[in-house]
Amino acid sequence: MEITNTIIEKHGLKKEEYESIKKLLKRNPNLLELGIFSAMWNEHCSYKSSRLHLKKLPTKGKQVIQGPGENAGVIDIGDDDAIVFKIESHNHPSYIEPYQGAATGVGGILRDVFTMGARPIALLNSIHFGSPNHPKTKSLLNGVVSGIGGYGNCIGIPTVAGETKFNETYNENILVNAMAVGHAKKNKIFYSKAKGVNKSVVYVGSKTGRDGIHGASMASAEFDENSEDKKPTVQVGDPFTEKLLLEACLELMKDDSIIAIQDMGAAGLTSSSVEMASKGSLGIELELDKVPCREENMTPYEMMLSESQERMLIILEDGKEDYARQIFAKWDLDFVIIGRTTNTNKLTLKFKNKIEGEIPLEALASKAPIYNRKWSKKKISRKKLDLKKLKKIKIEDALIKILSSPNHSNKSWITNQYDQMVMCDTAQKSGSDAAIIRIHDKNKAIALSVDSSANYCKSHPITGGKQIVCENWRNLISVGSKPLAITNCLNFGNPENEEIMGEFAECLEGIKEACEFLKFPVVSGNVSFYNGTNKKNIYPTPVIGGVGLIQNLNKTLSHKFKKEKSIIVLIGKTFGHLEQSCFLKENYSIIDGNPPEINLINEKNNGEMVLKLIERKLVLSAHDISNGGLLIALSEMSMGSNLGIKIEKSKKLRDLKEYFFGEDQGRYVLEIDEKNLTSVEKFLKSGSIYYEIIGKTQENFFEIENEMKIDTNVLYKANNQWYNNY
Amino acid sequence: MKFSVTVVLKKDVLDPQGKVVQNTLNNLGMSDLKSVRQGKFFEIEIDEQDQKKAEIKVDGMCKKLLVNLIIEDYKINKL
Amino acid sequence: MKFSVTVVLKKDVLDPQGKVVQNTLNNLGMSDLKSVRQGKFFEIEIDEQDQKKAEIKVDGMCKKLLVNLIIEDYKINKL
Amino acid sequence: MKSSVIVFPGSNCDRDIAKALEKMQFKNQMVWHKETDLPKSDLIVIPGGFSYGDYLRSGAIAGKSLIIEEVIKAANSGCLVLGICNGFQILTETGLLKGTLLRNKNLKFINKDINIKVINNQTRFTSKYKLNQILKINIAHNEGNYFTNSTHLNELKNENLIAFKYCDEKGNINNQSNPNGAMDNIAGIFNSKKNILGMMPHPERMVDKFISNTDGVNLFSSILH
Ligand SMILES: Nc1ncnc2c1ncn2[C@@H]1O[C@H](COP(=O)(O)OP(=O)(O)O)[C@@H](O)[C@H]1O
Ligand SMILES: [Mg+2]
Repeated sequence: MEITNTIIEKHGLKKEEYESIKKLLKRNPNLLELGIFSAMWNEHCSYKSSRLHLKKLPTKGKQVIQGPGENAGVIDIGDDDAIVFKIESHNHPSYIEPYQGAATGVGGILRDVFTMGARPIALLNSIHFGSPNHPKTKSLLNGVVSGIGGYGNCIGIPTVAGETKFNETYNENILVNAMAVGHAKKNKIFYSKAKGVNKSVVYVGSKTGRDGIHGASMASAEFDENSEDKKPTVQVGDPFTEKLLLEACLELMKDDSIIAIQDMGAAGLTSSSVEMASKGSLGIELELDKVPCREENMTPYEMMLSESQERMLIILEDGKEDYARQIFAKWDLDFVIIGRTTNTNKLTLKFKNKIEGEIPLEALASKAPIYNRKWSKKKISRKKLDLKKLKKIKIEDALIKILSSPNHSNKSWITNQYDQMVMCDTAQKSGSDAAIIRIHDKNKAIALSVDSSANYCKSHPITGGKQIVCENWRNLISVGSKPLAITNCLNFGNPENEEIMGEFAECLEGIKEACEFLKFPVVSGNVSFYNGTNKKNIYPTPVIGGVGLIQNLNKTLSHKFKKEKSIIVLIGKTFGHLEQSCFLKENYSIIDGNPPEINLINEKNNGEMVLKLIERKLVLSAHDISNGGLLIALSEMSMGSNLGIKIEKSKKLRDLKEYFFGEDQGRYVLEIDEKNLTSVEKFLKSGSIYYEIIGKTQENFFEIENEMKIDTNVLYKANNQWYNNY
Repeated sequence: MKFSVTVVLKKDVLDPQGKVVQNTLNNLGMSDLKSVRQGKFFEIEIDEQDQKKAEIKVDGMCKKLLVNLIIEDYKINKL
Repeated sequence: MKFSVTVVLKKDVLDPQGKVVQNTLNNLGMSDLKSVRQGKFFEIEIDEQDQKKAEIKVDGMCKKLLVNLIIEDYKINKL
Repeated sequence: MKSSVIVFPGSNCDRDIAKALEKMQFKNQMVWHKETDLPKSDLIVIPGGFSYGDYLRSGAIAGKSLIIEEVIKAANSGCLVLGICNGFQILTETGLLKGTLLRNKNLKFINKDINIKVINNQTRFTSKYKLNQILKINIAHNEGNYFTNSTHLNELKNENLIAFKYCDEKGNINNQSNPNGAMDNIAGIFNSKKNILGMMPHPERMVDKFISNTDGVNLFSSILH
């Protein structure tokens, strides 16, 4: 078959890229080879637009066992325990078929974690939808939520935290990011680097079908009117088979039969075989006749590019084949030796005793294109918004308005569809600052949270980038954990557009600064570009997934008020920053100005102090202040109990709305038992921490002196209606 | 007027349910079995005497709700 | 030989799925709808040339696995 | 006391129940579904999860497995059998318990802590509870909507074979306190000899104060005594 321009274009390759392929091969590729190049060289697999920027992220630390570059990141949590985690996007498939797209997103990220020898112990997700009024939003929301639940519930891993946001910018391009967290023994981590020549390359798991062919290229292109045509590539998830694959892999991993293991994710058999061999500086030869196929007459092209789910590639030690085969037979899974490692540094594909394709591995991996794309700095407006002319609004009304808005409403309509308790180690579920998952059979735990702030990142990418890292850090601190490391999923528009590339570069700069300062390294992540339709790009939406460590389960906290008459302390300074706030957005539909500034020094000092107080058991409940400001944080501490607060209005309050709804960063609210107040104040003063005592908890009423007094039930009701009426 | 709607997964789409059912039947000793695909079935009764119009209505229901056109095919039959 | 099997809940068994589907369709404005019942559909291919024998085999599959006779009725059709 | 937990492909609460049993001092073994004999046990537990993906009907395929024949034999000879969630569904598929579990009335998976009331505490599974005691227990299922025919429903009532009913915090048994549409708010039932209990709520999730509460403990201690 002649390779025409149309074929090249259909494979998502640029003319220049095709020219380099010919140079690297020193000949024209055949169709199979072209397909393989297209899979390996697309944005999703090659990171060609992002690689130069990602390199700048801090990835080291004494807690880091494995940083970016493997299936998932690995960190040390003491004893012989390690935590393996990563986040990944499944945006385009979820827009096309929300249930299956979201489900296979969860399945994919789970495989990344258990390939490394970890038993998955928690799932998280960050999902972004268009405006609730957009005709597609409701069914997308329903589909995505049941898809996430459908997969996680069936395989039996608790879905414990996440975030759900609505914003017009996602009308035509929703975001579905899934994060998986696993637990492994430190000395039993499995990697994807092949070692040794003439070792068996084994295919395990489900059979290969025609599904998802070119899924990775789809993830690397914008949507247009013709995206509907791409529908046949939809993959169906099979969580039952994944459960079997998980158990079989973990069983085989008890012994040391495995040299290297790699899941077949994006670009399936192609990327898994290429990655394993190229990391090991070896070659690999596959006999495609042996690939277990679901359909008749599948071609080598289809086999190499299929993205059928629930499959793995394993390189086995000599003589372990029968032992391994028995394990997979026990779990009713396919197990076939489909090839061998070689010393040729080539990917060699045989079919019916003929070599159908042969490509030097470096052409697919190290010599894949890298682009230093043009980017432009964001123009930041220096003008302050004039808020004086805004129509007056009562504090109480503004509060209720925010609490009952889609973005702030209680998410239990969603989280009740997820099994949060299976595995019996969930000490704190979603709905709190961070989920807490106990390390099985131990008294220690990890805290988990995912965060993003698209509006902040759009208006000021550097600050936005810093802010999401800091917010994640605060969430982990608030439950009493020491933040250890993060994973990140970078959802952006078209990188060929200078402005978008600028948003990417600057957000990353912000993430980098914050991570460096807080010693909060990045150990894994994923980049999703081309989120947009017909030149309308989404707001930059990096998502941070963080992990913290809790040494002693006795010392964790929730954010709910615990008793009446305790003292409420506000940590951190309130300047009253209202630009880009929920207050302006929900009450005046103003989304404008700059986000609040991040002061990393305060952030660090305040956080470390709060953690110290929690560890000394001086705090009854703690909550970080984020979107919506102080009053929202206080309501969240109150809702669901009959405990409210009485805030004493201090004379210092210039402007109530700025004080109560300003989104200044680095702040926390602490509930302190009266008897501990002196020691708490002593600590705060010794650390030069700015704080204010703002009031006391009380029964039944949520009150600001001389301003508002409402029943705590009113807050609860306002917060719990939206989803149920949607 | 009564109709039946049968909904099946498109040909190349993975059918995890059918696969498990097939394996189980094989294990139960039904060796002649070649393949099983599982789908959905609806029995729909509507208040419309004109068969053409009724069919159009049922078709609308399929497209709007009953069938996921991205992965499924369907057939309508008058009962 | 290919057969279809349709499985529906017995008349006196509550059909939560059918009910929800019906409500949803009504809410979507399909007012003529009188009733919806949801069931399952199987497409079964077996290696047996004799239709009688084949049907007996398929019937066996239904009784042994595919159908819960306590709450479901079924029908076999040759395709 | 000796217990056996049956593990099917797709079971996912097997480890949780094993842990709870061990905590309560049972001598527990895991039994793989392909095994053909069952170790001698006083209690057999069929755990929650999605056996075979629940792809046909929940519990249907597990109900046809080899080991189930042994479970039926043991049950008929008086051994205690506890089916939780998917285990309950499997027991109805085998006929050891009558009735069936349909889709939740809202057609959604439901995971939350709900309240149930102890309806019969004169059994080997519930003797440590007080009659009408209200427990807070976690549920997690797609198909928990118990359904049975009217003859059997009468039998359940007349012979006091209902173990638990869904209720609210105050003990009211009504539509509002029914999470999944189950007939008569039924959350768990016994067979007529009361040596088999099937229930949708997960008592094994309620044995550890760090994780939830300890309302499930008395179920296991009832069995022990
Ligand atoms: N934003 C990021 N930050 C840090 N590391 C990243 C980022 N994006 C991707 N990586 C790393 O690059 C490697 C390749 O990622 P990816 O192609 O998504 O993995 P997979 O093949 O498992 O899907 C992974 O080790 C991943 O952790
Ligand atoms: Mg991977």
